[in-house]
Amino acid sequence: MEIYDIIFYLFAAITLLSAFFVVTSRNIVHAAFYLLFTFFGVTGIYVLLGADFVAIVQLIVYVGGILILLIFGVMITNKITQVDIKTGTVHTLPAAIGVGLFTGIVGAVILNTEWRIVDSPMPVATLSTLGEMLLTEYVLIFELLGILLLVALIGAASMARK
Amino acid sequence: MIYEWLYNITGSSILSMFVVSLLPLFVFILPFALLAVLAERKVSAHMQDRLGPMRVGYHGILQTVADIIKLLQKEDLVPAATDKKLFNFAPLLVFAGSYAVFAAIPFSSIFIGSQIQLGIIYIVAVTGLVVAGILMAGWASNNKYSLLGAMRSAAQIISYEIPTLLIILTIIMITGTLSLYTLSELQTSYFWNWMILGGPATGLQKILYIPLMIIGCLVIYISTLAEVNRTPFDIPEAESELVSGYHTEYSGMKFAMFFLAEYANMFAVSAIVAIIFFGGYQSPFGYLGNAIGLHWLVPIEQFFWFTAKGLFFVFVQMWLRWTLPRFRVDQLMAFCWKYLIPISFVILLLAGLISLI
Amino acid sequence: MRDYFLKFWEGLYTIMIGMKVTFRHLFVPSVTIQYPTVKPQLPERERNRLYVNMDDCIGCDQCSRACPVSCIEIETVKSTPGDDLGKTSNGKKKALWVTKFDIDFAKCCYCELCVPPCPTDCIYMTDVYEFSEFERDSLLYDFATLTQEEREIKKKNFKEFQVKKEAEKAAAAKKAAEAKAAAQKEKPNAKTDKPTDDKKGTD
Amino acid sequence: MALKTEEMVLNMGPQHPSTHGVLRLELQLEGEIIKDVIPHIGYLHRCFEKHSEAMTYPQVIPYTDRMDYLASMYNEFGYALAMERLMGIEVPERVEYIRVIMGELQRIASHLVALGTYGADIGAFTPFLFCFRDRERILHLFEITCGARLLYNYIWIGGLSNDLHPDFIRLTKEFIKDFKPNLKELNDLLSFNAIFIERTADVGILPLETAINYGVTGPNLRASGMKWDLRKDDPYSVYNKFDYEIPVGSGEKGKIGDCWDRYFIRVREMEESLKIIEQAIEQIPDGDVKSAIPKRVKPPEGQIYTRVENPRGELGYFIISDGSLNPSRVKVRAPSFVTMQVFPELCKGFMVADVVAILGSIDIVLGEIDR
Repeated sequence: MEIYDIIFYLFAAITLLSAFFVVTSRNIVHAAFYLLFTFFGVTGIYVLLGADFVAIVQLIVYVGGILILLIFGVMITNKITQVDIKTGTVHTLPAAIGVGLFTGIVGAVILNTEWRIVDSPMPVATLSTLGEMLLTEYVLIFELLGILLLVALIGAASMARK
Repeated sequence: MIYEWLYNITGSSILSMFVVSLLPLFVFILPFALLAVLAERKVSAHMQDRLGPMRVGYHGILQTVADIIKLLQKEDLVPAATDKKLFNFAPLLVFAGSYAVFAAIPFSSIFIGSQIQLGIIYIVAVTGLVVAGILMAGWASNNKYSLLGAMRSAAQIISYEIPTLLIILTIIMITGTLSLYTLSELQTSYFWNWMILGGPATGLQKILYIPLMIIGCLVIYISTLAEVNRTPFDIPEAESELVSGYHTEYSGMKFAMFFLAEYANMFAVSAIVAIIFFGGYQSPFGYLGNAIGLHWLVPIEQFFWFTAKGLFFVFVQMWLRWTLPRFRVDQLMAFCWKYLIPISFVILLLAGLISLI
Repeated sequence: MRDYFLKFWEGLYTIMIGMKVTFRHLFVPSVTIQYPTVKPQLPERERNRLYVNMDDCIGCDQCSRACPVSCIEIETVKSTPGDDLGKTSNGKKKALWVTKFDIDFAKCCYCELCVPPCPTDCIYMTDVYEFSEFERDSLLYDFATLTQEEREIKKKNFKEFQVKKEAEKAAAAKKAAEAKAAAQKEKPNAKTDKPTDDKKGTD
Repeated sequence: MALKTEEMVLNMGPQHPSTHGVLRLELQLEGEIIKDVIPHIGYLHRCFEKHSEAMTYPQVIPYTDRMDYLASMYNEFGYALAMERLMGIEVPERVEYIRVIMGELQRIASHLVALGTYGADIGAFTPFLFCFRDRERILHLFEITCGARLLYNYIWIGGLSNDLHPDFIRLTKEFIKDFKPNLKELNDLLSFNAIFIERTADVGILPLETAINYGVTGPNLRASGMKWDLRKDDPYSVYNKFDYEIPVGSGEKGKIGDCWDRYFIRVREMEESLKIIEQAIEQIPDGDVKSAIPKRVKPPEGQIYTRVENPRGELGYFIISDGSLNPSRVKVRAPSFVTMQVFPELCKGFMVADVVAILGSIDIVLGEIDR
């Protein structure tokens, strides 16, 4: 067992456990904070997979941006922490069947696929390749996304001004 | 660097990684915090015609040690109406966030926690953890002042990240690297190679860069100042309005954690400014070790220069703190959005144009 | 646009000026002193803890009456003819034994109103300012020089003297009454002597 | 698109670092915007007025000290003046000069506290200590003269408790010499700092009409643009013998009557006070300061209202005498109390941080509000 394995399992455990708590936690602020650890665990896994840029973007966008916004929203809204999240009617049976089926299918696919294991070295820096690809092969998509974001920004600004 | 060296000695990757990860804490953060707290009090005292702490040790040198012993002895007080889980966890998160920054800071050419390629962006990213910790602390305290402080703090840190990132982007564009180590190596030898004086560029380009870099340096210094909640941007803990913001309810060792994090952050942002604009660990006038042939002396010299630069910027932070009044929360935001962001955009644009020359 | 840059420049400029001021003060010698080890030189008119020079006190109660917070409590006993109380330094003859002279410094407001009325200048303010106590009772200072027994004795003496005097008085009155009665036997008078048993000075 | 928001009630004080004492403010907020402020006062109530009825006239003086504890000299001044008018006492000229010197020194000391704590409220801590350093010199002058630093009991009915200390004139001259550059330094450090101006200009504007309607007096009224100073308009003591000006708010950095005007009017008043002191020191005659002190203060039956220009505004004493040794009624018109009324008006529409700035700028002393 290498140290990387230990760290990988550690991150995986953090991700799974905190995700579990996000779902089960009754207190919505707690759930939001558990989400932080889920994101964090995912970041760790990205790092271990050699996707350092994606990991950092995950950290900046999800932890630094989206999550903070989420917590902000939750906190500012008064009396949200005591909301009873459980709905009135409980559909345990259909849910169990649905989840069971889904798990079965996914499990079967995972087990029955012939995974190709390629022994490639871990990429040292993904950034320059990523940058080059964004500005050559995927430049159209990149530009379109940029315009989309700009439109969203302008929309938000004009809404906030009203 | 250090990691490889330790790995060669011990032969155990786990052990050496463990040691490397704890190294900045014991080699740097704790001694620095001890010194900086004392320095803060002494600097403020002398600026105000006072003497500051004078009792413990010669001229109060051991005052911080005494303070820490006091904080350790204090009862760990958790107010009844708090959200205990989050209340206890928040200081850890804040400290973890500011500690993680040190992983990527090159103290000298051989003393780098991790030679991560995305150094600068990584530092910006992990500060996000600090924001989450502050929000957690503010919310868990169940105190309106704490909550207001936490909100202000989060809003402030997020807004001021934009000009910081834009200036960093400019530097990335010019130098083509995200690694702090490479950035430091680029500005080698003499002070005219520092980024503030145009970096390693030559000719007309260099001359054109200089004004941009000076303004950029100013912008990034101001916005990092805001990110660590120092005066004139200390509205999250503004003691005359919000008592002390998000850590109002904390006492004892948990309060010390916030305090440690604050001082660690102070140094971290100063270090970023030093690395980006002032050559990082590079000496301004060549190395004594190279001159007299003792090459092992160079890393030590580098460490000295790096801490000296960092501490100078920390001193400027203190100096500003004891000189200026604080902004109001809306003015703070207006300052960021109306001044810093447009200016940094213009710098980004101009730097891009100049780099085409 | 011009205003925009002007404002920015003004901000930077005034900040620089402020920084210059604080930087200069880094090298200005400190104005504070290290209090318990270095003590300030107090002026001679300093108004702090009261002191009563009991040798001069004549027990006139002037200071107590001048006090706006009633922190001075004085109790006196008249001297008997045999007692020699001596004289005050400005030549006044003392006539009262001061059996109680309490000043409650927890109440005292250090206004110095008690000092000017004193006819013998025996109460005055000193420059002692460090007399904090852990218990409030310890701030009650008793300046009377007599010991507890002496006080009892003085009180007893006065009482005895009073009784004796009264007896003498009564005897004299009786004599006078008898003489009167003898003089006006034919006309019996309803006049009776009022018993004079109010104990002055002991309340 | 107006979002529906809930109002938040924030309790500020009585234990809050910048309510200048034990004032409790109930802030009704919409976000950080103030909808309304309800000041709750009375935490420092000591029954001064009722208490005075059980005191003899001279015994009231130490109690007046404790009203506005930052301007004790002026409180005594006003009381002594009222009693002298009631009893028809003519005080020696020297006494009047000393009273004016002391009063103006006290004005400077009081303004220094106001400005220093104002800086601290805004977040600049260094000016606070610089101001206190200079105030300390004034307190030392008081201490050598009467023995106390804060609660003097110096100005008595008909005279003074002590004559000036032999060193007083010399030390005062030295103080004035040292204080002028310090005042300039304060201006450099705080008054003209861009951030400070940003925080205070156009904040908490007090229109002249509102000020008059609420009965605001003193620097706060003058900052709103009215040249009203009892030293000139209803002269008492020997104030008419000096040459000085009454500074008026000009709206230099924002609108007339904003926080910056109220702040800066105090800086300028200190300069004027220095002028008065300089002149008074030159002109001071010799004489006995105790000659007119009555042995027994027993005013004739009657009543009097006397007002003086305290550092905070019009300080009035209304005294009813029934001919006995104790006053039948002492009523004080406390400037801070009156100013406090206008405070909620000033705050509406500003932010939480501005409450601190506005409260500091009207310079109230809770000891005087509650009495």
